[in-house]
Amino acid sequence: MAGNTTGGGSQPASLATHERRALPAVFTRWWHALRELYARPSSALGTTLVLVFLAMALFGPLIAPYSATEQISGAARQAPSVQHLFGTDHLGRDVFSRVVLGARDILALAGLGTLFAVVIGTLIGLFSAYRGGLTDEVTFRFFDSLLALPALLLALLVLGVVGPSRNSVLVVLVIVYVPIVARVVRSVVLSTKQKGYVEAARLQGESTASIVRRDIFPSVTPALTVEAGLRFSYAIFLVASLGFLGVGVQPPNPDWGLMVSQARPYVSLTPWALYFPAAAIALLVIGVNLAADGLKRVMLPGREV
Amino acid sequence: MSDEPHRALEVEGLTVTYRRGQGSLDAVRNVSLRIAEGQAYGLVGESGSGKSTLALAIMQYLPENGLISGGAIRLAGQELATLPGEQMRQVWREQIKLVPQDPGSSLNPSLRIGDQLDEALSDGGETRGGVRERSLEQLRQVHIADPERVAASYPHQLSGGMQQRVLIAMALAGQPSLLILDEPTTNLDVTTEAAILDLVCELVQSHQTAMLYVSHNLAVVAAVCDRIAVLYAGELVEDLTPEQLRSQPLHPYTVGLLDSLPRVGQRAGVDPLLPIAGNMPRLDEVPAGCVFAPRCPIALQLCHELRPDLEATQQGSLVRCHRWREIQAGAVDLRAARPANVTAPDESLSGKIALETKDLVKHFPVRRSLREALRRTPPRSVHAVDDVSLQVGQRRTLGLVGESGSGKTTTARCIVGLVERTGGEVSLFDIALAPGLDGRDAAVLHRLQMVFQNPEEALNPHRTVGDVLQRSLERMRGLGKTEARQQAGRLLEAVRLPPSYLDHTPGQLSGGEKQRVAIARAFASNPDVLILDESVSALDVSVQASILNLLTDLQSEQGSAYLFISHDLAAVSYLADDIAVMYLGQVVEIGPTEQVLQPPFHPYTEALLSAVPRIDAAAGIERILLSGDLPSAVDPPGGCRFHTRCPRLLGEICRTQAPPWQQAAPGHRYRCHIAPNELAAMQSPAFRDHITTVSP
Amino acid sequence: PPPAGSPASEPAAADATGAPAPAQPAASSTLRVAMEAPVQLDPAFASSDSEIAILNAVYDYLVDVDENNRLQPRLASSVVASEDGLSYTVELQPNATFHDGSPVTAADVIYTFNRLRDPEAGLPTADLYSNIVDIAAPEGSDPATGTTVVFTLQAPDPFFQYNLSDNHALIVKAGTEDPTADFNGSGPFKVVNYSPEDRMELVANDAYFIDGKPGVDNLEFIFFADQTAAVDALKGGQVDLNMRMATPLYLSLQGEPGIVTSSIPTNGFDLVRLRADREPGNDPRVIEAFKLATDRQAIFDTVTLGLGAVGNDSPIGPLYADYYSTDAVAPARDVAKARELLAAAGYADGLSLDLYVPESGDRVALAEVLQQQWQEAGINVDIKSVPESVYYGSDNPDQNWLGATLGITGWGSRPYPQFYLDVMLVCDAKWNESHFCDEEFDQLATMAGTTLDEQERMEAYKDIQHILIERGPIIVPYFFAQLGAISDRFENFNMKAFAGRTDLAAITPAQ
Amino acid sequence: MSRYIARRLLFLLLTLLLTSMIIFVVTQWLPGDVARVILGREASEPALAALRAELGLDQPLPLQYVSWLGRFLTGDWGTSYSTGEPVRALVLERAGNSMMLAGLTLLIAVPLSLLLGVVAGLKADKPLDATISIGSLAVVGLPEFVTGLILIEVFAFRLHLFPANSSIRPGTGFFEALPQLVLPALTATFVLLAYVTRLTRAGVVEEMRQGYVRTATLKGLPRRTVVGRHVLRNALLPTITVLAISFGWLIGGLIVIENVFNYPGLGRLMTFAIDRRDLPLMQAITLITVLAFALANLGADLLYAGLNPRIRLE
Ligand SMILES: Nc1ncnc2c1ncn2[C@@H]1O[C@H](COP(=O)(O)OP(=O)(O)OP(=O)(O)O)[C@@H](O)[C@H]1O
Ligand SMILES: Nc1ncnc2c1ncn2[C@@H]1O[C@H](COP(=O)(O)OP(=O)(O)OP(=O)(O)O)[C@@H](O)[C@H]1O
Ligand SMILES: [Mg+2]
Ligand SMILES: [Mg+2]
Repeated sequence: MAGNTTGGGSQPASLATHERRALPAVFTRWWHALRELYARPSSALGTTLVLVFLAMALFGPLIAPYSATEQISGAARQAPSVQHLFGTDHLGRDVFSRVVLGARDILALAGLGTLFAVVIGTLIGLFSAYRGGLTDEVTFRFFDSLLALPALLLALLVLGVVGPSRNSVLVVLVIVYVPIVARVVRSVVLSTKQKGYVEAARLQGESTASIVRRDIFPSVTPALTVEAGLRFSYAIFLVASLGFLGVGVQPPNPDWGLMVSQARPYVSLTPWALYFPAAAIALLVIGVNLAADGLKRVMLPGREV
Repeated sequence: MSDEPHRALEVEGLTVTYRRGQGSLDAVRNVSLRIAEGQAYGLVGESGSGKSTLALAIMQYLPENGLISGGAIRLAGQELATLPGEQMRQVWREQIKLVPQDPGSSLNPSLRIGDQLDEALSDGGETRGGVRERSLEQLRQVHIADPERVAASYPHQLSGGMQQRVLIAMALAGQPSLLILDEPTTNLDVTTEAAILDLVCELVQSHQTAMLYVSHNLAVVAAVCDRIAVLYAGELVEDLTPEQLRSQPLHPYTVGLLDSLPRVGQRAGVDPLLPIAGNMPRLDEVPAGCVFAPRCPIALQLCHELRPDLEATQQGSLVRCHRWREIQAGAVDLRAARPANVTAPDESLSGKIALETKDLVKHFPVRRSLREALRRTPPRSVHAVDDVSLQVGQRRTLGLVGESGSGKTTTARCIVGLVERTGGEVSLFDIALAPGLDGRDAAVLHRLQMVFQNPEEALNPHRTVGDVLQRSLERMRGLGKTEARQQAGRLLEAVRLPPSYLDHTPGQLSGGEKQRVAIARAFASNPDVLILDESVSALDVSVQASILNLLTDLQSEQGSAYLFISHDLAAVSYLADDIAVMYLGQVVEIGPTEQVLQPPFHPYTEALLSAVPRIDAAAGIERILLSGDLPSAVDPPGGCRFHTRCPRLLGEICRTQAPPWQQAAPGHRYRCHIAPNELAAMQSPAFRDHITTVSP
Repeated sequence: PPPAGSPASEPAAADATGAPAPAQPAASSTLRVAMEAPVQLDPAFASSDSEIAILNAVYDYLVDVDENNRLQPRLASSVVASEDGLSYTVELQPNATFHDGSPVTAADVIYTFNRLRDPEAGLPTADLYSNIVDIAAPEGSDPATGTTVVFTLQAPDPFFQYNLSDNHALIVKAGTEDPTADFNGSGPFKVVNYSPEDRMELVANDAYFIDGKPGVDNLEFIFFADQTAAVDALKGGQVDLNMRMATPLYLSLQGEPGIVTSSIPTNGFDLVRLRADREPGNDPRVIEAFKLATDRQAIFDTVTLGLGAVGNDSPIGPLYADYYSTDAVAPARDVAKARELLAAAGYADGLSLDLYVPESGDRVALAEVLQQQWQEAGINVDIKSVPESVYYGSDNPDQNWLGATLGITGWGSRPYPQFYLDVMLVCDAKWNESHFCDEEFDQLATMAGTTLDEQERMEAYKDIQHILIERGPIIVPYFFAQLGAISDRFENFNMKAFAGRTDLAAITPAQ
Repeated sequence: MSRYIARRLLFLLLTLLLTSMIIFVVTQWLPGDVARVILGREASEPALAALRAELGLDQPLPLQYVSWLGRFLTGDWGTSYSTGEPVRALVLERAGNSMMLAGLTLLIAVPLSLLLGVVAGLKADKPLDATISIGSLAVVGLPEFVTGLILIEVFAFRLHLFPANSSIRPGTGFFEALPQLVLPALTATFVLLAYVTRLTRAGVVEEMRQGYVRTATLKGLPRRTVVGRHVLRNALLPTITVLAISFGWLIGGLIVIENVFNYPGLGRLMTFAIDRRDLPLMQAITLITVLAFALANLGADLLYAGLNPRIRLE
């Protein structure tokens, strides 16, 4: 270290230290963020819930005593017991296993949908808003029109067109959320565009791509992270609602919304098959919301909305 | 007790602590103050020294994480900390009032001014009409010409100056026994600031109210107050009268603040500013000895080890310094101890014109409403810049001054191409420049750079200083990565920052440091012309001074020409060889600095000049107050654009005819109907005397 | 004569349109029936239970079929077949009138059936009635006033009377262009108000020609999109009658105070069918493997919860007592053998297919159970559950019911089995969704459909069952029961296998 | 202000036009043969072709759009494929019903969530705040179909307070329908509650930090005046916009809720239309919904502008 500061040292060495320092820096950032999240009871609760569900998604097969689709013969419609913590459903599937294994599904689906929407929305928002002009105007008019359609309605229409499947749900999430994400990004870009350092870069003849990537994008990330968290929680809800309406993920997937919807006619026979997945949805939504709130505090300090 | 004047406020050993994360910091430590009835007390110090904290502690209104952890605050003998809520409200209602720093956010945006005032005045027993009558009276008292209109307005419809007046009117409502003003003029134009200062002085005299006036500008405080307390890093370091401040300040920090303040006519090459080196310590790791020791030019070993006490001098001032006696005796020269490596500008190279604008025009179209469009009302536009012709000689500095909204920034942005001009020409060493950035090639771009006003936005917060500089060097000088990195170190050195800063992110830098990096970045391409738009205005006086000096140094090292933009005539005159004064989109006066600062001046220049706050209570300079606000640039007044506010209005001719250019001296012109000799006769000769006294 | 206890006066009608049900005076009774919203109310096009239920209340069939599939007179007081089986003489009820007061005559019957069989009009019944050569009033009688109609057939049809009772064969007034314009039927109830997708309100037809019917003064159909909501409404007392519901909902109503449940066996079934004309179904070993991989009893237990009957891969169910063969039994489940067969057919590594399922009834649950059972034999299916409108209406030939390789189709109960063979299993059957084509089968089916010898027909049907069990590309895992529940404030509720044909006019308030 | 309104109206029209285009194209893309749906699975091919021609389904899409839009604007919303009835009367009647439900929902949800939001905002980071925010999230986290189920079980079957079912007769007035509206409205309230509460809370917290609150407090005003007169006025402004947005949520929520309670509103009609590929009905419902949503947004914007002098006096 000391050698490095005097006389500049050899370049590769200094680059290497740079790298080495950068890696833990990321970790410490996350560690720091996590600690801040745990500084408050509500966001601590939210983060814990999210982490629990995340663990379920990752280690589900290790936790779940049965597979999600196994119809245990002779064990249909059993009330919760030691064998079947959450009971079994009308076909004799273990509800606990299905709830646990369903976590991966919903997290992956809502997560991927959010991710795609965020990536696409960010790209559109960044370039369109930075360039400005007519294309920007037209793009966002179009997005406004999409936003004028209530999300669930739009989702139903789109799913009607592309047919129900896991991929369709992804498509729907993207279509429904890209305009929203793009709008958020755009608003940040429009304010960042005016900043001195962006103008300085322009004065130095930087290319648009480089300015967008190096100067504008980093300012978008906090708002984007927060928005992504928010979108994620809505995505969970939307996926569940679509599952319930039977136009989303297909049976026999342990999709929570689908489970609730399938258990509904059986509510007087197997209430547990309905209430446990419903509770899982609620807890995850609560968790993501509270965690997103906390994330907002960490990422956008001093801003409440 | 009996022979002392009655105390309005006593602060005894006050310590204020902020909780921050796990730890805590003492933002104010063991501060004692006594303000007598009718006394105006000034509180100065750099940003972060704890001024607002002290003010809010006195108000018993600290942020949630703040806590008075020691000492006592007594208002007219009554301890405030122990007052129950209801009584404290009574005290707020009747006895102490605060005029906050930011007038914009201190008024409720969705309530009419009148209603907000009524609220402060009403005590419940009166009719609405009666209260409103008193509100209007209150507005008149702060020289608001049209109180009915203002009372019916919403805050956003008023200018900053007017908002500040409203807040002052509000504060004066209950005839308070103590008035605290926290930087009431910091964000205002010089002309507005001057008017507010006059108002405050007048009110204090007529009301016999005790006042605590907080500012970071010694000149302002000296102009208003009977006594001045200097705060540094949460500690009171000196407590003295304005006379003592002028004649013999004893604390090195006070002296540093004084020497950082440019006076009108002071020139960089001749009489450089002597800024305080270094930064204020972080309050959570205050040094063990004298808090100022790390930055003190005359600090001894003792100073680093032992905290000095606040001692009283024979003259009745208080000072916290181990060496005050030596300073008083003249045994140490505070100024000599500091290096002032300012080199005189090299006049020989001047001659060639580096940057020239001819009849530069920029009009921003105003959007027409649907109705207007249908009625075919001709489109209107903001006349932001009208026929501005400027020349900046090689290696020379042209200063551009004017009130907010006069078009300075727009001029600069047109020149660099961030805004496309509506008309006129811009050329760089005889190369005609395209209006927009896209039309200019890289070589030209690199020869013309700009440093922006707001240091907070000058640097990408997500990149290290090294990244920023390296990128510019790679881009503009075509250097390789390794070479760029080395050069980046050199650039930092050039702006007097240690090379370790290469790894810092902007978040770790102070405002002044950020601005230095921004300057370094602009210098990465060795520009021929550098435009500085209010680049020092947002900074503390001491930081401002050091950047001004840096700019002078860099100019002599690199030979760039500067277009230096500021609303502060003192700063401009310090740096500029020539000055152009702008009013409402037009240049109204232009010429060499010495000439422009001497009568005859354009009446507007005269007003600007008189508004500059001065330490030395301006021997005989009468303040020229401009009435009203800057008119709208959408429909600029006909004839002379200044006629609506001109103190030397001739009459009809000013309203109808555009004034001609008058030649005051060779190279010195102004736009006015009044001939040079007549004008000179009207103007205070004190100006000339004053200016000549400072420039040898 | 009007039904007892119900004065033939205006107020009853006015009442039905106005105040909500609970506010009705005790003297007037209203039966509120929960139903899926109808799409078509033109008798010629109607097909769903709710459509038929409504139309059956407004119009009349010539002959009706009772709960036990026996023919009953309705608008026809008698139907007499000629010796050669080529002509049928129908005598109408003399005092039957349409709601507009005009009498029901031979002309109306002729008009109705001519409309139904007109090949130009493209109605679904055109095929059914293609055997009819002529419909006319007997020589010398004026159809406009007479009440006798003669149907002349090309070939003998042992089931012709059942055909007369086809769901679409509701008698409309001669010359009616759009039957939905004023619902001018001759049936037990008159339409007072129709609010599409929401409800239909009817009042008793006081001039109805059957004594003692209808049993209630007002009839109201309330449409539900959601079966659970309908059952909740029944529990909560907002409707009185609910038919055709999912099995678990039915079970949840059992033991509910104030509600009488009823369940009757039907010949309706869910048909799991694999296309036999393309891979993999064109290999008989694959078909056999599917059959061997399926455990029908387990499906019956979990999906229909033991209501109805276990199926045997043939549409001829136990309900057709004499036609049903008790010794034709689908082979027991044998996963190992199924695997072997698949391997022999070249699917040693398993077989992957999409299974198209309309999301109604218990079909999705059936698909899930099948998926699990088949998986053990190496048949992996992806369930594609789609709305019925897509399953039956999709223009993508690989996804609709006639084109998909593997699908589940619901088939309603019919009074006689020949129908299934003719429309779905013979080579050129219109809805041969499994694309089954078997010479021996076709011969047997044609013979059974035309012979007048009952014994011969019974034999043919038994052979057909053996063929289908052995090589038919279809699995019939169960015959579902028809499930209904009614508030105990009513009685005389006799549900029929096809719920829509239930005689609502027979229901009376409980004593 | 008038200029502001004019501009907003122009944008509204533009948005509606674009949205109508999207709706039209998307609905046309829906799989499923309309003719087949109308005539049933037993219909013959010539009959189907004839019907397609009659419905104009064999024409190019842009032409169909233009003629559809033209007819729509002149009040001819077409005839429902599935019921054969004119669409307009049907849709308007159901829209009226949905409005009643939405109205009652807003009547319950707005004051309740504002109250909760303000209380939470004033007690920010205190236990009460956490209770409110977690509690309101818990009810929003439960899908409508579950809350609906629970409410029916409790209020209809256990307590016998309200009917389990909301199939009101056509033409039932608001007060007459009230008992049947309560449960669905409560369910819908839960959809909105958390959202509005949280944003109101955020608004209050944000405004409490503003300089003018200090000014007002230091005038010696009692806290309730500071909050009531100064803070709420500004804090509730953004809530207006939020309410308009949540109106969109409400519409989405109603699709599910109306089915669960069998309430004859637009949402139930929409599922009916989607199930039956009833394009004219779908298009009309969607457009009417979008119009309502857009008008709500416009109304909110205007109200916002009207209450916010910064925009009003622009
Ligand atoms: N709420 C707070 N929590 C923690 N630290 C604070 C808080 N407010 C101020 N400080 C810190 O206390 C110190 C003094 O701040 P204060 O605002 O009183 O300074 P000031 O002299 O008024 O500065 P300025 O000229 O910038 O207004 C600073 O270091 C600041 O960072
Ligand atoms: N993009 C723009 N569109 C419309 N009007 C503008 C625009 N930029 C500036 N103006 C107007 O042009 C006039 C001159 O503004 P400019 O920013 O150049 O003044 P300035 O002297 O730099 O003021 P300040 O001291 O406040 O920075 C003002 O009236 C301003 O409102
Ligand atoms: Mg301050
Ligand atoms: Mg400017």
